[in-house]
Amino acid sequence: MNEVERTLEALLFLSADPVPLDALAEAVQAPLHVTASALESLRESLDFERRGLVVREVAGGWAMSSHPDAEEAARRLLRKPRTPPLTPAQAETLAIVAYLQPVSRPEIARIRGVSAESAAATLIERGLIEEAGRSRFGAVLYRTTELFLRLFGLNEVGDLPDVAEWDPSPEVEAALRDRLLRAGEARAGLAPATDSA
Amino acid sequence: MNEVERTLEALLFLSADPVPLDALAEAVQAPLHVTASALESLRESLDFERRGLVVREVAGGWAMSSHPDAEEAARRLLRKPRTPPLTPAQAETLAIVAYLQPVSRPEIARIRGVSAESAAATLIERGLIEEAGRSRFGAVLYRTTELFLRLFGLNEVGDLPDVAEWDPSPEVEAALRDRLLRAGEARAGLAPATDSA
Amino acid sequence: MRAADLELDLDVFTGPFDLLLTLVLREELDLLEVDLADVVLTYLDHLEGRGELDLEVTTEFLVLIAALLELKSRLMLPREEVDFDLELEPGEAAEELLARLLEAHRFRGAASFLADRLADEEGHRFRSAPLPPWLRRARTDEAPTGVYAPALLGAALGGLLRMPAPIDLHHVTDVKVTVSERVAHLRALLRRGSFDFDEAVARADRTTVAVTLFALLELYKRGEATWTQDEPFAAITVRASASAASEAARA
Repeated sequence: MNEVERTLEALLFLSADPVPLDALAEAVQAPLHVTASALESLRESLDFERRGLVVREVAGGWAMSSHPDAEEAARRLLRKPRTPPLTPAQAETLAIVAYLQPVSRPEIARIRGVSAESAAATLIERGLIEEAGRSRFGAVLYRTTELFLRLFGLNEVGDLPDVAEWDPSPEVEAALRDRLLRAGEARAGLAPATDSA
Repeated sequence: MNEVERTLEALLFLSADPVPLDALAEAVQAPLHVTASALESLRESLDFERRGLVVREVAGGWAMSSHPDAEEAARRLLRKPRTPPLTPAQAETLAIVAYLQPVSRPEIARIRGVSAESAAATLIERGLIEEAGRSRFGAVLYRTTELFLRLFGLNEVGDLPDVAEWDPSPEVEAALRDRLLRAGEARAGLAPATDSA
Repeated sequence: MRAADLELDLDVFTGPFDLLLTLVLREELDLLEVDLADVVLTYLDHLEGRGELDLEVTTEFLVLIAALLELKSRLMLPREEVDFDLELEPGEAAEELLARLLEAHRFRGAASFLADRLADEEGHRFRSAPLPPWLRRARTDEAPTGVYAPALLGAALGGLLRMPAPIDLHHVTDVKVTVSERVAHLRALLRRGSFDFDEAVARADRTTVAVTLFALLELYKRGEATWTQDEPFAAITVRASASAASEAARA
């Protein structure tokens, strides 16, 4: 495979959308006709060698995609929820949403003592939590999803385990939400860390 | 190229993240050892045919990327500047997290002698480090991410060179210690040692 | 500009700040002779000249200058002091400084390795394209059930309910002497018109000496006292200031 072809292969691999011929020619610094014939021979060689990738000219330019023959395997690999172990930040964020839902993002951040932005984004992306309207102050509220229940093997949110089992100071009498907020503020150094309740 | 290899090529093309061997084997419905050797021969054929793509084992899985030779053209096409290089503060913070993980922010600040707050925030934003639970004092701990491994071409954190590699030589260290101690003692001897005040 | 590059022009040294640090650590320059206030003034001039504040560099400067001040103050302390066990001996201080220098050295090396490695690896670009539509959304009914244990959530919440331990202050000594006590003590002595500062702190411990000094400064601020000292380390004579004295006379 010559220099222009391999560079074009790399460029098409990196581009999410079809790339116009002239943009490719400019990037590989070759004349248009050289670029066009290199693309053609790249397309043929992928086909001839029965590779897993396909290069095609579509509306708007050239694009690379996976070969249709690999569709079944791709479905097996990708079309199931990704369930890597939850990071501590994700577990904390998800626990707050699960037990206090609906709960706003600022409230989650107050309880955790650090921002929950990226953890919440990942949980949304994986379909474990979703937006549930806005609080009266305009903050986005979150709740857990059907997928959450399924992945945790629960019938309903009420089946979540009783926190008492993990409660470090069960003698304290106050609503879960208040106690979480108080501990969060103490961690953030906003309040004296004494057990005032 | 055989059926398993071309399917694997298609799967790696589709996957944004490195895919563990067992997930690939399950998707192509082939035994682990068949999958492993197909990946190996895919890797070799891409290399041998001087193609624009590279298949490697990084971050605990297999991943496809563009060939570094195409970097210049990629930069022209994508008009994306290089990923910004690490500032010295970010590099130091990242090094401390990479070697001592999980490590808390106060600990990082102690080693660097300066606050690590903004460097850590940038590294989190760039996805290179993430939270890893809390210390017993409630401080957030950090660790490196899979993206870190991927961007640095490492299969696991254990692949990093021994940090002792950058220790000053024992002679330099001994000389430094000796001078520091003598400086301290000499000064102490010279200082007015009266206790009448 | 890094703080280390700050150009200095002092009585005993001319050159960049980091060279000063090196020379001090190698004992080729006597830290006791270095006027650290001049270093700070040079830096302030530099900041003024720039007109903007680079927090990273300023922090670096503060750390360096604080380390030097700490070292210098330790060097000035009499070594025989035994009743003052809060602080490290100069030797221990140097050991601690050395340990920090070595650790920082190690991680600076690792940092430059990582920065180079990132630059080398940059040519390997990964694809960041969304999945084709037919693969994009997993259906809930295809999801495996019970992948995660609900206990994970309970445990996470339990961790968040834990109050952090109160900060341990037992290593901080109790303040046994207050500025107002020492102010009263000095005022009593001032009634004689003047006194020697050594007299005011005779047999006092170091903390009391320091607090007495604060009290003296307070009296100066209020215009009640002033002092003279003929040469460094000579006796300090404290006397009621003129205005205070005249007021006392009127009273």
